[in-house]
Amino acid sequence: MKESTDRSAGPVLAADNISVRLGGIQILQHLSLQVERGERRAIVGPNGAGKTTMFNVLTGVLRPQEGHVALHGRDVTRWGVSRRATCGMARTFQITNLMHTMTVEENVVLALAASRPAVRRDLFRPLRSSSLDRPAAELLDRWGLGDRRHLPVHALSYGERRELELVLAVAAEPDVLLLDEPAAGLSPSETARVCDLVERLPRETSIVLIEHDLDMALALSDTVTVMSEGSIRGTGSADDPAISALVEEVYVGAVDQEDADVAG
Amino acid sequence: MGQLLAVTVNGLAFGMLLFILASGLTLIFGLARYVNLAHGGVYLLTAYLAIETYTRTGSYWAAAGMALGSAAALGALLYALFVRGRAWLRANPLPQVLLSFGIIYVISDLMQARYQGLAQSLPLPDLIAGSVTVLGTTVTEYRIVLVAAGILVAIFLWLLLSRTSFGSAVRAGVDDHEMLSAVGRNPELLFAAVFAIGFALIGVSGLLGSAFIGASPGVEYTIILYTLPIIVVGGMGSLPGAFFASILVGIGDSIGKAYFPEFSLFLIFAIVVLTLAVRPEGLVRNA
Amino acid sequence: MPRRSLLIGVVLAVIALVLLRNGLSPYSLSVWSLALVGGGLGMSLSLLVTYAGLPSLAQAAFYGTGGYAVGILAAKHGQDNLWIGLLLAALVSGLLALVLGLVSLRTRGIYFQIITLSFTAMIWGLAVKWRSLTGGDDGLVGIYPPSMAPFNGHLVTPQGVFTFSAVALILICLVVRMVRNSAFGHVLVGIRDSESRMAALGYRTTAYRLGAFVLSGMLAAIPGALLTYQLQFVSPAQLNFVVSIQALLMVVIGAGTLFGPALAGVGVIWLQEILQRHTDHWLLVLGAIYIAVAMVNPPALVQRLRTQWAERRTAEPAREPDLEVVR
Amino acid sequence: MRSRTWAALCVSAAMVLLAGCSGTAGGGPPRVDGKPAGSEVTVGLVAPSSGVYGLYGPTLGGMMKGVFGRDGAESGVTFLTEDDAGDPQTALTKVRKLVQQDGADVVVCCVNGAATLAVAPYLQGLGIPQIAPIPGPGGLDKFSTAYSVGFHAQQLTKPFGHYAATELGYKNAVILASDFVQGHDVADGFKAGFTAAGGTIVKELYPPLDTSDYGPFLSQISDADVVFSFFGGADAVRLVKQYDAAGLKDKAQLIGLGPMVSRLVLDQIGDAAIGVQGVFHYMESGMGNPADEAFTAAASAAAPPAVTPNFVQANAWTTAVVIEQAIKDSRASGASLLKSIAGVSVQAPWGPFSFNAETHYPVLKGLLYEVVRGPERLDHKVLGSFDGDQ
Repeated sequence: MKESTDRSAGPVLAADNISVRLGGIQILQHLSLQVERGERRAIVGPNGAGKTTMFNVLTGVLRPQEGHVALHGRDVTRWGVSRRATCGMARTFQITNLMHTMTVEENVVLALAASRPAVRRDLFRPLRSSSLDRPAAELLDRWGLGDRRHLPVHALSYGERRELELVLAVAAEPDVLLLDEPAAGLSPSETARVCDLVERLPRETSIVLIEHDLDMALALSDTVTVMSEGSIRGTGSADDPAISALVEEVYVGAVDQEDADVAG
Repeated sequence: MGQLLAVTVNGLAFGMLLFILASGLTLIFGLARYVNLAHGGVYLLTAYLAIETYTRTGSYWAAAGMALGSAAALGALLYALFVRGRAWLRANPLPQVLLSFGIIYVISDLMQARYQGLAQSLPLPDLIAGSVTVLGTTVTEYRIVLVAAGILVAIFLWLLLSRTSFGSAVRAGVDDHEMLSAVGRNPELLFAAVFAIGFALIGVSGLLGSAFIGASPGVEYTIILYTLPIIVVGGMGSLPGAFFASILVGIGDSIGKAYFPEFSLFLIFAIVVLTLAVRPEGLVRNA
Repeated sequence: MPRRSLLIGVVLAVIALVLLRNGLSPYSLSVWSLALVGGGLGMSLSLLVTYAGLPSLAQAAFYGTGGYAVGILAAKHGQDNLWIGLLLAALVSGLLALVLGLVSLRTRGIYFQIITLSFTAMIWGLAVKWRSLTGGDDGLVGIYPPSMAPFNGHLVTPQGVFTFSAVALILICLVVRMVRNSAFGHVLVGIRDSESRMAALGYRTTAYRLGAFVLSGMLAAIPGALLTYQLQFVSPAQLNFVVSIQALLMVVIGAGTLFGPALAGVGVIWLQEILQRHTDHWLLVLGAIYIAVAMVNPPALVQRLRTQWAERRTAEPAREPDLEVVR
Repeated sequence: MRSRTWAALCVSAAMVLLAGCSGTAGGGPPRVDGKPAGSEVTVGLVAPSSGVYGLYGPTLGGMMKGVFGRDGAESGVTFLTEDDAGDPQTALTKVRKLVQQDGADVVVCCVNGAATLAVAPYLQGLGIPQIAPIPGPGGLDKFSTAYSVGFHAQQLTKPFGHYAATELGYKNAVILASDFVQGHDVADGFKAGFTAAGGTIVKELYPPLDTSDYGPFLSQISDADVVFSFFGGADAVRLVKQYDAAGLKDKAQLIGLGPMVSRLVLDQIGDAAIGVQGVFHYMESGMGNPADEAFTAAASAAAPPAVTPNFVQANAWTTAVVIEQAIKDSRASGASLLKSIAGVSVQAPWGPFSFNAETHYPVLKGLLYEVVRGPERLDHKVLGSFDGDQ
């Protein structure tokens, strides 16, 4: 089962004094961020604000030059992606990233098997007869993909693939789910469907999402962190006027600032 | 001390010959993500042709023209016949290896038919046939020619890539393969030119090598053995990497042979493993 | 590969085996035995290339090491039991695969391929240099037909060698099928399709690829050992990196199907034999075949057929899927 | 659980099949004595006509076909050739084809030492005589059916070591040989003879096969009056040229075993070879005896002029003559072909030829010669001769 981690009251995911320098450019300067249990956090900011880099530090793809990342209070800075996943962290990818030659059901079975070492290391028993067929079918039915079960992934529509991404991420019942621009490249109706899916995630799962689409970000999250030029400018609840002013200043302000230069 | 200097210069000369060979490979890989393992076969072809042209015409220039011309033509032909229009071949290791070895087998068979497996080597002009003593050690003049040739090719490539518009298009292509057409250049022509130049560089090494390593059946595989470490150590598609790696492998091999011949083959591969452990993508990473 | 058609397949194979065994002359039986061993080499590599997505060119190193393991045991230590020989060959090659895998699996794609090719050349160099152990480039003589201990007699008659090689190939095919269908196999294919997603799910992907590399190395040792017993001789030629390229040809002709590489392996060995009989320029024709196979790229062809076939099977026409190539 | 039972079923089926394939014959080499030469005799040659040794197949095949095909040759002899590409596995397959499908009575094989040793146990099992045509590996005496027209290195290099220390008066020698089994055979033989006769070995250098740059080795040659070496083909061309270019010719006399300065490579080495000495059983510039003249006439018809006549052709010619004579003797006396081969005695281009009964190698004399500038091309001049070991 998952590595034993205490479910104490502390923040589920905490990043402390994170600094990242890539190719000589200082991308993140001393960022700190706490996500409580069940909290829905959105990280917004214009292009180049460092959102994706921060996302990669949290998920373990990138190791920061300074600072620490903690999961349930345990320092996981040096842990790789797979080890963090066994400790209750899950993520989706901006560009759909699925096992395209396998069927939808096989993808989900693999996701479920990830948290059951006995199954996934079994060299002799065929996967099909393992005990995971029923839970996989239930999960797919719950998320509306039940009828596409036996289709290979490459036969799914783009929207359906985005949904499968989400299903794979929640298969292991993670404590914290990181969403990488879930609405990227979706039509309004598909975006609505994904929002609805995120809404239906269990309440105790904390969510951190980075998103360009402000409306979607604000709709899905209860607290918002505004980033620009590699640092956090402020954090607050979605409907707090100070935050919306800050958001406007960071997004729109950037435009005025250029006009100012031109005029000046 | 003198002996160490001689061993180093010998190694440097051999390294430079390997660099000229590897530079052709690196150029093609950089742009087209195509590993041309058939370079051993192309070396054999151009070495034999150079020797035959020289024995027929008696002029080194004709031999050079034949070596570079045939190699460039083969490169352009290979691109036109097998690589053009096949996007799936790009950076796809399986078919590339089969294609390369298919070409090697074809060339080996033709060379066996034409030269009956006789070992041949290009006689040196008297000017650079002897040896000269420098700082108390005897070094054959031809080795100095090789070192000079290697440096000349390095400078030529550096100028070509950094100073000419053709060079900028190539570098643009290396970074972003799709962006090429945005630069307004016809990518087909550019690729064909790069293949031709890459193969012509292998032709140069065939010409220079024919007086040093010579041409004999089996050399096409030995050449691959020596250039693999350079590709790995130097990093794929990076010319500076290939240059330093060639020096490292050339001198390493030479010192290995001089002081512990039993393990010389292992010294080269030990260098490979070391670089791998430290920097999996090779010494100078910019491709 | 549904169970029923597999059973029929195996039964047909056994019938064909019995017919060939009695019908053929000793000479063609010996070529068949070499071809069956070639099929085993192809199958062992297909586990890596088709299912784990690792374009390895180190198969000759394990194939040759298997041969040398039984050769040295027989010639230098008089150990001539077949089963112990095969077991030790698999263990030695497995160990070598572990070492090579630990170093080379840090890289991907073309890099990984070049590095595995370099290692094969290094192992070949070791066999040529270490004359006291391997007999150097003249190879090892004095390897007599092995005894089959629990069963009486020795593996010496052409019919016996042919039958054993055929059974060995069938067993290797079944092992590969079992691994492919097992949970471990599915994880491997998952990692081949998308390593970053499988890591995000919690799988230690490099460990799985190392497992596949070691397993494939052990599988390659069996045909390698059988070849040495058939020839009663082993030499560095069995470690030459050209054998790795030949194994890759078998896998690519096998086009990603389950038993394709076994059939392709038998075909390639017979092809070389027939070509040599009819023309002096057999190498030229072989080279042309390598080029043709590279251009046709059977795995992608079969992949496209499968997707079209899958589309016709499903009611709703899905969007045009992007062409997927075995990486 | 069905898969477990299914797997068990499959393994048991395999076991049943396995039981069917264990042969009765015990291990170890069964001893069979061959049969006499009948009215029809088939001679099979297995040699490489592609790959690293690609030069040898056509040369051997051409010469032997010439001997068996000439008018006045022994009747009823069919001659077949197979290409083994220098690979032991292919050589064994080709030998099996020749013996089982074409009914070969004598097999001439092979060029690559590994292939010669690979086919020996198989041919011994069937009692079919095997003749190795060119100088090759030692250890053929272990096989009752294997004989070699080509000497094995130590037969010449050991006595020459003694000859060099005594007759030629060399004191300090450097050994420089390709790092493969035959190279070490050559070196060990010379070292044994030379040290026994009071000479000292200053240094032993073993560059790997296919070394392209001998600089690192040549730069280690110092305070020695003779360098004894063994290289073949492209290695020989590179070594001699780089030895000359490094100006070592006046420092230490370079002496190589035959193939290093043979006609095959002499033309390619060019003037760099002048002054280099060779030790061999045959001098390619003519030995002045009737057999040599007959051979030279036959050879010039069969190969490119620049490399004719050469030792490979001489050995091929002798192999064919040995087989033909053995067939004549066997047909006359009724003894087995194997015994006739063992006891054959003919005139080879280098003098009288016969096998030594225990060692299965030829009885021969060693020649020392020097490369000189001849009238139209480079030639060999005899300096001295000595008795070869048995």
